[in-house]
Amino acid sequence: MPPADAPLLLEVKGLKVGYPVQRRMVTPIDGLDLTIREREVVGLLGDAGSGKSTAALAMLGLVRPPGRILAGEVRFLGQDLLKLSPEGLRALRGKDLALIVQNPRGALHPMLPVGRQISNAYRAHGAASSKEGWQRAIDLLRNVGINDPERRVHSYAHELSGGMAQRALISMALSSTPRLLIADEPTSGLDVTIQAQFLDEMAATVRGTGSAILLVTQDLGIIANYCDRVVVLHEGRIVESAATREFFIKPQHAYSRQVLSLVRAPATPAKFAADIAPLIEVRDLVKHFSIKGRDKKVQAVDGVSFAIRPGESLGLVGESGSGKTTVGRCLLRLVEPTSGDIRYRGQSIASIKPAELRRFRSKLQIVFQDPYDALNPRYTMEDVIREPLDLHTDLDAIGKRRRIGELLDLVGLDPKRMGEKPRGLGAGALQRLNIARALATGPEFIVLDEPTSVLSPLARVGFIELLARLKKDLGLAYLFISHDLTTVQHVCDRVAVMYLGQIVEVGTTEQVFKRPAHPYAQALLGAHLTADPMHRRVDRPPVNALAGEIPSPIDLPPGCYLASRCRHVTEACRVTPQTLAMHAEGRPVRCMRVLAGEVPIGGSP
Amino acid sequence: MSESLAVADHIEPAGADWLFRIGGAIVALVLFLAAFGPTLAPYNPTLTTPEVSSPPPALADLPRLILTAIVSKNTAPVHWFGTDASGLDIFSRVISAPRIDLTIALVANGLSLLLGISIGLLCGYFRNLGTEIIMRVSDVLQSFPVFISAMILVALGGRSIGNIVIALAALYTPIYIRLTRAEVMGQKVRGYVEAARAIGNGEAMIAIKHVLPNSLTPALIQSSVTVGFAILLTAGLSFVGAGVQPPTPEWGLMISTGANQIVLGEWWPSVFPGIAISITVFGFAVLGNALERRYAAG
Amino acid sequence: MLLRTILRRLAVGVVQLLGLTVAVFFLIRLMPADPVSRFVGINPSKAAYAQAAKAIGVDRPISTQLLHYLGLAPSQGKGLLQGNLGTSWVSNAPVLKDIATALPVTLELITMAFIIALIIAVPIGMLAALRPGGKTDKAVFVYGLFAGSQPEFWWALLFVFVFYFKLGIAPPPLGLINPMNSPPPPRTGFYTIDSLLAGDLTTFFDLLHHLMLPVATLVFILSGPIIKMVRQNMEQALTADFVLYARAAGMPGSTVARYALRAAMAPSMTLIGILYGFMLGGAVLVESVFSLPGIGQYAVRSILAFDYPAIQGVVLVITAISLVVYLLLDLLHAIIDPRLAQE
Amino acid sequence: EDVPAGLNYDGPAAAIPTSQTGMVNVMEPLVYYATKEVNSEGVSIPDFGKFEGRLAESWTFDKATLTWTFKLRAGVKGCGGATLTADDVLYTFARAKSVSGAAPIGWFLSNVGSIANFTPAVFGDKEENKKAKVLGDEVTKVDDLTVKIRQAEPNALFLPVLTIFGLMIFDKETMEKHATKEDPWSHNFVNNEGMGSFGAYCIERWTKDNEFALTANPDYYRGKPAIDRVVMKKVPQSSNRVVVLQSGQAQLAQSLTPKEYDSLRKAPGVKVGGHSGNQNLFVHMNFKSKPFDNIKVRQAIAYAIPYDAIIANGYFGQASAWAGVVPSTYPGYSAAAEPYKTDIAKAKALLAEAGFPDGKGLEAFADSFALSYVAEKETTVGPIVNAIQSSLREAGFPVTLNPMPQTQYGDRQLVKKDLPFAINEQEKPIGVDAGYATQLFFVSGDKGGLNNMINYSNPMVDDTWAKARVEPDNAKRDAMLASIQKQLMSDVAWLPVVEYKTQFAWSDKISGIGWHPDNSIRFFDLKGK
Ligand SMILES: Nc1ncnc2c1ncn2[C@@H]1O[C@H](COP(=O)(O)OP(=O)(O)OP(=O)(O)O)[C@@H](O)[C@H]1O
Ligand SMILES: Nc1ncnc2c1ncn2[C@@H]1O[C@H](COP(=O)(O)OP(=O)(O)OP(=O)(O)O)[C@@H](O)[C@H]1O
Ligand SMILES: [Mg+2]
Ligand SMILES: [Mg+2]
Repeated sequence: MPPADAPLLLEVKGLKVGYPVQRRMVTPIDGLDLTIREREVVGLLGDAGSGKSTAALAMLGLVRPPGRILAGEVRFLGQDLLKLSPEGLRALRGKDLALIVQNPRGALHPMLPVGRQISNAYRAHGAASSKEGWQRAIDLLRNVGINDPERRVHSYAHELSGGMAQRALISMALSSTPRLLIADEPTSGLDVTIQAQFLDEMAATVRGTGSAILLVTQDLGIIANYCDRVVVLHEGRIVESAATREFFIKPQHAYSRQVLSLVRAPATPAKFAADIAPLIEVRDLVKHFSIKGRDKKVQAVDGVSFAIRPGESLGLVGESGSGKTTVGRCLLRLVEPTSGDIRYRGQSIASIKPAELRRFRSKLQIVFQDPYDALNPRYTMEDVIREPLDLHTDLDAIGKRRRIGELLDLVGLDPKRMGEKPRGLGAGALQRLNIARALATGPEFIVLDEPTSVLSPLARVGFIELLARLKKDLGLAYLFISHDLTTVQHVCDRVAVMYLGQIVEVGTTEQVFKRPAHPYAQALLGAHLTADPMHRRVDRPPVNALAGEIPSPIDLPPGCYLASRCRHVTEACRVTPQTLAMHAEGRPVRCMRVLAGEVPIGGSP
Repeated sequence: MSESLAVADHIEPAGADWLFRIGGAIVALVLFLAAFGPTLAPYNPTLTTPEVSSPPPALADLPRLILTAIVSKNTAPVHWFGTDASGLDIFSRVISAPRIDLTIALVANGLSLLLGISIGLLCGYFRNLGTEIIMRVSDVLQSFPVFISAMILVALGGRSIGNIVIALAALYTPIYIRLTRAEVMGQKVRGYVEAARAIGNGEAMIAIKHVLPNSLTPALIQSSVTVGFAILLTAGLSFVGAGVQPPTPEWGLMISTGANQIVLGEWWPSVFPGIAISITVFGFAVLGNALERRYAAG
Repeated sequence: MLLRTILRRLAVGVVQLLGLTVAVFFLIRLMPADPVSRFVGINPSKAAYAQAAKAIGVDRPISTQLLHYLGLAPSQGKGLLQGNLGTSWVSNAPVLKDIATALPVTLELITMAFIIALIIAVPIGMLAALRPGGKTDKAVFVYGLFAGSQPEFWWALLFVFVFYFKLGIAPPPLGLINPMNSPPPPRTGFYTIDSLLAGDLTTFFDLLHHLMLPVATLVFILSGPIIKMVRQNMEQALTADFVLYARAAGMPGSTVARYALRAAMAPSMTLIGILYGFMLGGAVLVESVFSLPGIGQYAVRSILAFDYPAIQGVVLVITAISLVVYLLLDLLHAIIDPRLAQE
Repeated sequence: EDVPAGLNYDGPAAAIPTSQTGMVNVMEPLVYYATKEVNSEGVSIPDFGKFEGRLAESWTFDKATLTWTFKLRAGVKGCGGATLTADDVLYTFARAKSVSGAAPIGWFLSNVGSIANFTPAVFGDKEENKKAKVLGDEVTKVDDLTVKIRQAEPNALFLPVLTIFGLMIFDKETMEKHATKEDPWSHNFVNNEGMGSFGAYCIERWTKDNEFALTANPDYYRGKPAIDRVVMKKVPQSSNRVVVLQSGQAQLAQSLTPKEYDSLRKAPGVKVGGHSGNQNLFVHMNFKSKPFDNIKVRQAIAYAIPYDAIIANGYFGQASAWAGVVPSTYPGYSAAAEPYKTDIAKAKALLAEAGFPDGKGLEAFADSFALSYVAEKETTVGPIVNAIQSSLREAGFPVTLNPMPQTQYGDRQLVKKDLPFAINEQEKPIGVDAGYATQLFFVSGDKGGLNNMINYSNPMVDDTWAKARVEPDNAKRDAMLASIQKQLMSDVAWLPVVEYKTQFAWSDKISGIGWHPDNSIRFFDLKGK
């Protein structure tokens, strides 16, 4: 952390940015003041849509068209960017002031090789030949940890994974050693493992060059682990600015307090008697997708078994593409499993006939990731809830109406608004509506497929509380799919970790979070950014990190699926298929070395 | 993703869109004429008057003529747009034409919309060999040169309004199939479809109740543009002699009949109907565009 | 990969064309028109009628005719598969030869119109996109909508009335050259090229003079959709993240413009291809007003005369050219936009 | 369009005016009409009563054997360099009888002229048909310059048919040079390249359906033509033809609309003239279509036609009322005593008598009242049909207009003969004789009424014509023809409307325009100034 009297780098005063909408100006940024000192890492926290990106761009004197900067000044190294000539501004941008954005693939030109784009950025600030630029691009890509940069410079944006694209962007941003790097949610949309890798690399690189960072984010974990200071953006202005630790200990603004509430009150998991008959039992579930035009198959789910007791919530975590959603959809037979047995209260779901299956679905429900997408845009709230009632109950019109009112009330929506369409509602409200629909037929079990991932931090807090309440009041059981580990920690009684279609470890939430056994679980949880500013990740060397990216589920390795990325790999691992077996601690783990006690359990904080 | 949907809420409402209003006004006027044009026409649009090839009144005379027309009921009505070589009153024909042009355009469009949407839904929602074949056939149909195909159908099938309607419908159906199918394919992987399935709807039910209403927009937007182009095509067919029968009051036919007199300096028989087409089709294009911008976001 | 795509598209195209041929073949024969009457000439007797029906071969069963046309009945001579499109019943010349003389006229006309329309419309569209919602943008937008929805034949007539009849600047609407002059010696079939090859500048300028109004009409009509499309694509490109980012990275204005242009042009290719294909048959009305002996006119005359082989030939050739143009532009698109090459 | 250019002697295009223009300028007949006069508009008119020798220097007719003997002109040279002999004439008739072309025009004319053995037996593929196609002793060569032609019966049409393009003489030598085994009669040559003939002009260039250029035949037996080179070009759309003529790009234009001729009359440097020779307009009502079988209905229509408006607005005065069913210039024409006049009241009265007061009951015959006309002639006929429609509606007829393509019109009119109601302005009998017209149009179908498109059948007409056809005495023949025409008029077989002038427009730099029954200009007659 830089000294408090370090020279000022950036000073924003009374910034006001507007977008013309219907001949009116909406001003998401209205009177923003902000300072950043040299070498400082400042976190800009704010809810979705609060204007974080707008503010970040404005600090380079840019606005997304058709917006305009209406007032204020942005002093960078003493000169007001907004008064600078276009050429003067251009000379600063990309040289002293660099930017990384939320959607890295969108920021890369889709029709130019990344190498050419990096080279262009480099050559924009100094006379270099095209050949030098190209060479430099290769070096830069190597520096940000991209394997085989000679080949990668020829790739196009769509050929890169999100993580790689983000790295390419940062290599561009760092091509000229900027004084200030503005990173606008650089990791949203990336897996936790990749996110941690990326942030670590970014922090390390910037430390080496002595730049300051403005890190825009909605994620408290990121703030806690990487930032020196936090500024909170709310309703167009900075409402709070504090050193990170103070912020977590004593938030000032109401918004800050609300977002922090989740971190401050960990949930207490329920206890279950071991002999209760399971509500749902899955055995050796396999799902293969065939690929059009090729004879290979995607092995999305590869022998998954688990059980959920009534009233219990099981978390299913794992990197993107590990097959979590597919498991959830198989449970409701929204996709037909390739093989395996799924039992609901002992009755096999796999064998029910279609007509009966439809009725059966009133018992099992699902809530999807994107609440907006999951609602027919033409239906009002009332229509949405009425549909399952029409299908599964004999209520008369009045009865239905009453029930709709009750359900809305139950999920914390105002029944008076039942005539509204989804368009006008926020994501949090929509997700509540989705829950209400799922509850309409009185199910005992709900699959929640990343229900919080698109919610803003504030909405997320409320939604998690709702889930907990419903579970308690209605005795619901959940299969809670997520890669947001903080949320899982709060909602779930037990957690299953998935990797490439297989469950690698199952245990109580406490077990898995405190003492992850499987190397993959260790890495995953090691990458989890706990919102705890006392144990900052930047202050200690990361352990258990995974190398590389998740292999394709089409060409799976013959032995352990993790072999290519695991720190503990042996020759035997590469050839021996792994099985899920009971570990000495009383939970199943899929790793022969862990089972043999060769790899220590835990290893993460 | 969903929070930024707030942007979609800023789409301008119809009333505020000046283009929408212009387009709407033009289309409303044309619809009005389609309903009442022949009734309002001072002369029977298909019967000759004794005056042949008489030019429209000079601009300077207009005020006086308008006054006379209002004051005295007994004098013969003025030929506001002049008469053509047969002595037909051009004004009466121009305002009677929407009934023909619009009927052709609307019926053809309605037919193809109905067919196109049904087939599109079928082919988009249920993908199998049968529907694939339907798509290939529709591909072939769509690669036909439009105007020439229409000519073949009308010239060889006989010049009648019915045949024009069939020709246009045949040409436009594949467009709607394609649009609807693409939209259905996009919609059927949307979450709400899965959700509808999850709460126990049957496939046919989902297709009709959920997917169909949400897949109509592209076809409906297109249809406004298509109605305009159907009018153009009808007129074009008449122009080359493969359209409606004379002396049907139809704009293209009037232009075509008048075209011969242009080198003799008689511009009015073809200029007035031309202006009418020009404005009408523009109106539909504008309306279509406004609708597109209104609904493109959702 | 690319080659495979091309081959697959070509194969599909050939199948489509065959399907089309068969469809058109039956379609026109199912129509209630009677081509023989056109063929008999004056004072036909029943016998003479039968004679004529035999001469053009429509007395045979349809399936036999189809096999003959396709060239699957070797005893009957060459057919489609051997590259013979039959003989026109009206001109008595091979349809392929007729089309070979008519097609260059249309291609010349629409190519010239396309080039000019692009030269005019692309900068205008871009200019409009630079200031979305500005006065220029609104004007250009309305113009684009207007020009794209006009009866071209009527505008052609108006042009003739104004520029020929009233002002006398343009030549009379009588084809490509002064009707009493002879065309340049045919080498390529394209009059402009042939006249230049022959070093005949008088004819060349006469040609340009005659092409003035028809090309202007088409440019007017074409500029509508092109402007609309360029404007829209450019506006989209300019608000794209990568353009914003290029600016944030401090790239010079010229580079930023190149980024936007490249992104805007790629999707425009497809539409230009579709427009070009459409114009092949769609130029017929303009050809008709200016008496240009192009493929459209040939189609009209064949259709009105029930000249079946000619009708089939025209449909086949126009569709084939359209398919090739689509393919070429898709390829170009794929070269510019690597995302497509992947699919 | 209505004016494709071509020379396809054997093809369908032979029916097209410009093809005929090509043929009559490059080919030469055996005999032709003498010139009668030059009319006030500067157009020369043939004398239908007087024949003069062309390729034939003189001829005689033997009544007993019905044999004509033609003495051919010596030293006549064709474009190919060949000299005319009797073999050329034999070749011409043999070719006609072979009916090998697509349109058997030569055979048809010979048949109409009653040349022996030119019977319908030529059609068909049976052995006897094949024999019938070979030229026999009906046309024989006496010596190199003498030919005999025998008729099967006396028929006054013999000389008239010889003047028609379909029996003009080929140059056998040139023709046979282009013959092949599959195509012994050189149809390919004639249809696509040129012509072996002895006419005033030779083909220089010919782009089918577009234009042809002719150069004067220096060896032409009547002397080298005054104009060395003639280019005839198809200019679609009559208004464009006006333009080329006015701009001086062309010196002669034809097939303009009456309105255009009228406007050109005032134009500087342009002359317009013509002759009311054989073109006319009539209403066609099919006897097989109800209610046209009702004579009262036919008469009612006759009284409802706006004759004067048609002459004024349709023809700009260049037409006159027609009181017969045969061109009034033709030998044997007889005018009706009481031609029809516009009289709506009378029309209504007749309609009521027919059982349709105020047109009530006619709705049932909507199809019959679709007034057909040739769509391609819209510009010319449009104003006329519109006037007729309006006037007939006033009288109570539910008339609608029904333009149809030339082809379809021709098919329904002449082949299917099922056109109920039509306006016809294209039936000019090319054979210059009232009897020819009767034979063609009014004799019952089964008695040889080839173009009896209204399905008219009256035993009186059939019988009288059968007698008149072979009547050698001209006076008697004329009397019989007159009685036929009287009958036709009272039956309203055709409803004659007007005879209109065949017009041409030409630059004042040329003169010598002549009218001929085929309405084709003979370029040989033209003189430059
Ligand atoms: N082009 C635009 N036109 C109109 N309004 C816009 C536009 N872009 C953004 N806005 C509005 O400005 C506000 C701020 O947007 P901005 O993208 O800066 O927020 P954010 O905090 O970065 O959101 P997110 O968490 O989604 O990244 C939002 O309410 C948004 O609706
Ligand atoms: N319908 C399908 N057809 C083909 N492959 C599929 C299909 N659905 C899923 N897959 C593949 O199966 C694998 C598992 O997908 P799934 O969506 O279940 O993963 P996930 O763990 O839910 O990922 P995320 O965290 O991104 O939601 C992925 O590789 C995916 O590409
Ligand atoms: Mg943002
Ligand atoms: Mg998922």
